[in-house]
Amino acid sequence: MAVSDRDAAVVPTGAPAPSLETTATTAPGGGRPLAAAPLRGRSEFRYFALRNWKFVVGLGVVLAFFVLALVGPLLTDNTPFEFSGPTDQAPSSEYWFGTTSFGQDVFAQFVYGLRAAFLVGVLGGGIAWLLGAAVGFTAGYRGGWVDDVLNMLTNVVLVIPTLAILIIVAAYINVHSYATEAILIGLTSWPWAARAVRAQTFSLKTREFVDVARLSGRGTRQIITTEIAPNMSSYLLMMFILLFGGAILIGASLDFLGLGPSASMSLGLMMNNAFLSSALLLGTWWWFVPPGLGIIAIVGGLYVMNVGLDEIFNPKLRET
Amino acid sequence: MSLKVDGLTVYYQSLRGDVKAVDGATFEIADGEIMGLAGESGCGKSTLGKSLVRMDARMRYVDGRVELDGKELPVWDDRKMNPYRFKHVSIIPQYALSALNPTRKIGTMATELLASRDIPLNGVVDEFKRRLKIVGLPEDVLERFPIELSGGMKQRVVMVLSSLLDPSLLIADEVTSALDVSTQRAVSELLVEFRDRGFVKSMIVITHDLSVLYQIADTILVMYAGKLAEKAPAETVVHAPAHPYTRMLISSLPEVGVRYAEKRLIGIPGRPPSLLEPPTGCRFKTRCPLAFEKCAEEPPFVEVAPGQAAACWKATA
Amino acid sequence: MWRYLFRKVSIYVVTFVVAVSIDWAIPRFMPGDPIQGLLSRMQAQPQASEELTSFYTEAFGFDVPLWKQYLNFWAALFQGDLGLSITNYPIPVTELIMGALPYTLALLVPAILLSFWAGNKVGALAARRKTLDNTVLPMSYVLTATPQMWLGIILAWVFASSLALFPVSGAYGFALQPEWSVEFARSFLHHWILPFSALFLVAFGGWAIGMRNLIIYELEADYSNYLASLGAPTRLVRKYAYRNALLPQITGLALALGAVVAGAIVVEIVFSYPGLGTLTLNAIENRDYFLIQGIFLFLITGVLIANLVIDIAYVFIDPRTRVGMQGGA
Amino acid sequence: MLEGDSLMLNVETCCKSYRVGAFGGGELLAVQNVSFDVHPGEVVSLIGESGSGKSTIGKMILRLLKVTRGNIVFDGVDISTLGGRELKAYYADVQGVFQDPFSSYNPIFKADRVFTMLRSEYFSGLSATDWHAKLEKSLDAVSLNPGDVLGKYPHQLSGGQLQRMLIARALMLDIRLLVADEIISMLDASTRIDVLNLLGDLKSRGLGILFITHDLSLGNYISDKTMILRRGNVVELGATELVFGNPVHPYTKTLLASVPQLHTKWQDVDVTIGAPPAPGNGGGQLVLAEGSLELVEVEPSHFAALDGDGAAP
Repeated sequence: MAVSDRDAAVVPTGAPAPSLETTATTAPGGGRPLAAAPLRGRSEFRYFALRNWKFVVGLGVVLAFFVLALVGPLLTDNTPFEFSGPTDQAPSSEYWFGTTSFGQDVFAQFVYGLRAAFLVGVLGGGIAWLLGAAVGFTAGYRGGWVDDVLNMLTNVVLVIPTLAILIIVAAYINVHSYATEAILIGLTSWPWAARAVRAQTFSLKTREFVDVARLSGRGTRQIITTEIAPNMSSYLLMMFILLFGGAILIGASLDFLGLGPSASMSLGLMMNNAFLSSALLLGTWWWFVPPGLGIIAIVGGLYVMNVGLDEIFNPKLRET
Repeated sequence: MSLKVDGLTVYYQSLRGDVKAVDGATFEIADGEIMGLAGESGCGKSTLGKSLVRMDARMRYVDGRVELDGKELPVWDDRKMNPYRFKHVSIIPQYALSALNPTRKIGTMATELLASRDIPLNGVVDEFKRRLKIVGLPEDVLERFPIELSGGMKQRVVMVLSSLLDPSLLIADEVTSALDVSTQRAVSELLVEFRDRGFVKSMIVITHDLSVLYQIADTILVMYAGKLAEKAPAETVVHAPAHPYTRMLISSLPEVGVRYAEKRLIGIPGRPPSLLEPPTGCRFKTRCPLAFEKCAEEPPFVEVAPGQAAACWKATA
Repeated sequence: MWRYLFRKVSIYVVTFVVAVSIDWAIPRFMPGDPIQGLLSRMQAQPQASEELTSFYTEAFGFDVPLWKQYLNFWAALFQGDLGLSITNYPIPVTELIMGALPYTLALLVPAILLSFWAGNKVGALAARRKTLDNTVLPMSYVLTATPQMWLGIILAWVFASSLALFPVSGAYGFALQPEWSVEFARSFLHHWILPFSALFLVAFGGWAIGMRNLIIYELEADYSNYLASLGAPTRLVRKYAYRNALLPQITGLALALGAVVAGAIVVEIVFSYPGLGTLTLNAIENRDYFLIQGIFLFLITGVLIANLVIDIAYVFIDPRTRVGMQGGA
Repeated sequence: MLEGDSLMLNVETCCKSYRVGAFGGGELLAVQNVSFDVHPGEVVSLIGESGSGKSTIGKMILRLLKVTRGNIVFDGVDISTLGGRELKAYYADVQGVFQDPFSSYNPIFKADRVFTMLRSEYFSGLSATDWHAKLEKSLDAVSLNPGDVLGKYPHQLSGGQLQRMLIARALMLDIRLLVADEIISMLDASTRIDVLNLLGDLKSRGLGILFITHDLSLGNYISDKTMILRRGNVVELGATELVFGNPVHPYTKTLLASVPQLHTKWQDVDVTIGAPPAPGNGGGQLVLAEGSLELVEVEPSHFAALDGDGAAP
């Protein structure tokens, strides 16, 4: 346990070396423990952001697909499930992405699927983000038995494979909407975020400005929200992006397994339909290629954007 | 002359431009000399010390020559510098407490390092053990991981390792700052012992603490805002400083025995200039009570008394 | 060190208890009556329905008080009794799972280990080397963002359906029976390559990115600078940095297990590979609850055991866990 | 102990222990049975090396850490009993300034935030003009020019300016006790003495100051009373001139012998103090409880510990 008495005669400037606890907080797929120093002012952020191709490209791709998800459905008269045309037709000027074995418009399926992906990503990632931040801040700032209990809870949820628990839950309750699916994903994918926030909070709360705030009569909640959280804003942003991408991937797996809503279209469900209808053998690639590419574009865009952000906030990572 | 530095200029690259951290440093160190390098934070003393061994990624060599034992040191070329490091010029870094690989035993790390430099191990390892004993460490620290050692112990291990190959020049960068008072004295005295035993020929001890230098250094070089201010024997710097900055600095230091109620010390008003765009002329002029018109011109760093050099028009006149 | 392991093990024990409790609680406390839900889905005949209801009630053990149901559940668990499969009645769930398990392990274990090894090597090579970094890194991002099932579908489409280099489904040829023979082994490997590649590639990307970033941090660390100041060749500096960067990656390995297992489930489905994934899909489609619950418990137990193995390995690799918190500045 | 009516802060056999180990099995004693008091207009120095518990004592007085055993009494009230509103009132009397000026300011906000925070908590009734007048008055008291420091980010200011601002912040509350925890150890030599002098000026205005430091010369310069701590224990306590002029405890002697001085070499100090230099690893870490030390009066207003090491006063 951390002994908060630091009597060192001269403390060398610079962050303390990460303890074992801190190094353990690795984002799945992200790898490196998140650590970020606040940038000074917004203009400095803008300066580096616009010069970082990873950030610009990632953000651009994500925004482009977001716009497509918004306006896409307006570009077509067809709806995803409607048997509107000829079957198994390759992409053409009429059916931009071709049609399925049932004569459904793949483009319509794709753009509605994008909507579902963004919904699940933002909502699921958002819920996980809120839970992770709440648990992390509380455990890190309070310490003591509160921390012990929350830490145990975090570790338990952390080692249970998310998909396994989702399978069993989704098998019993019928998932009717993407909101339900997103909530389930959010409720199970927060632990690494909580650990990351906890470790950061631990180190930030030993900073003296927290003591100054306490000596100014500030309460715990105020200190967390106005002193600690703002110092982690870059960190919290990156965490959200990773959770966002992760939620999309988990959602796609669930939908592919047929555990998602069956009454509205998603990218995972497209793959499921294509697979079950032997699109592979029929060679109707336009059916199963777009949903995967869509996911890669959004999630990959988010990840690349995140790395860009990381380089913006951590000068050490910038390539010289 | 062991070390000859002539017009060394090294900049630090930052987001806002070059920080002119060391500007035209010219000085010499004699064989067997322990030179203290003092100054406030940001005056360039650490940059000067590091640039003699290894420039880090953000440091940029601009100008100047460095000669060690009559041979030129290629300080501007990281790769060409490698053969000199450790063997001829070595450093005890500021971060000595975290300088050891946390997942390697001290002994393993040392032998791997020596092997990588193609240094035959047989004699050196015994010498390593012998010197560990001299600094008061048991032989079995070789079998331990850095986490098993206290701060003072790690500091000593790094001291012994850095000087193991009897370099001509050893740079000790803030070696006592992170230590407690009692350890501080022991470590400082070890530096002198290293010189006395001939483990190193000459030494640069970088610190912000003039009183430590007074205890162990033969000469003291004071830097201010990237420039050399004064170099003289330690006694002279403390008792008869020539540069107004040195004088004011010395008289602002409290000592055991000096008390507020009896003798009120005063500091130097103002703060050092930014080294991004340092002022022309003397860099101390805005804080100097003696400043006059001529200070708009840069004062040369010249001998003002035998063995005493300073960069001040008033001291020269 | 023992305290470290004790803490870890206690977490796993609690996790196991929680997982078992969830497994027990979900059919009992989820909204709606699971049996009625089951029957309505099976669209059973009215008279069969009554029979089935009593069958399920008994099978779930709903006819005794809750606390007793809970204890019974544990007791059955310790006897290895996870109930009977509904679709494959009356084969015990355990038997079905044990039959599928070797195939899943054959995919998972090599995929996890090889991707970890290769990803770390490549990531370390790429760090601070411009050209490599600019090719490996973008490729790795794309790979980590790829859903495994989709990569599986693409591989199957390109290499199996189109080029006919590999079989499109199954774990071995139709004519064969599992046995220790060269012929079977060859057929097995042939079937194994594609699903393995799908799992391997996605995981590889993640490890490469992680290592690339971690090693940059290590190369900036004080001990790296010190080595370089003493003239150590880049080779030694990178070697040390690599070893130290590997430590958080190993912790990451434990955390990533769940994701890899999830990947294996969906990839198996794509290739109709007779492992736990395909079993899961069948169970979901047929609402074979006992089977789903059994697979759930197996997956979690597997992940917990793997976690424990990693923790023990970690103790051997990182001296700091062995030494504890003594010393230090 | 002394004149009861002027007593302000009284620390009575105060202990702080931390639980260590996975489930809090062990106990680590950071401070053991420390007692002392501070009067108005008095500067008391707490001197010790790392792990001596000096900062812990400061934090307990500021209620940033809980006292494990013993009491801290301010104006006759045990501060551990203070609840929300009373605690706020306590902070109007007692404030702290810490070691690292840059860490004392939230780096992403402007430095004035330390003042505005105070305004919203304590002076919300004050009009803007009154507030500014008050602010300028306290900045003036620490010799800062409002135009130089207001509206800037911490990194645009020097360490000395930042520490002065924190002292000004404390002065706005008309405090009576200031806990100054290593406040000048990170400042540059040329400016630190001015901050130290500032403390001296405040003392003459009646402020009580607890000056925590590892640097004996600083403690000697500024304080009336000195307390030497080692591993959470008081080893020597008394009027500053007595503790420094006639050190009794071997640890105090070791410390004095180890301090680098600017005009006397170590060898000469050894002769005058008559203590062997420290065998290297002196102060060191916190240790598990070994029983606290008993203080004996060696001369009027000078106490020293009877040590387990056989150090008789």
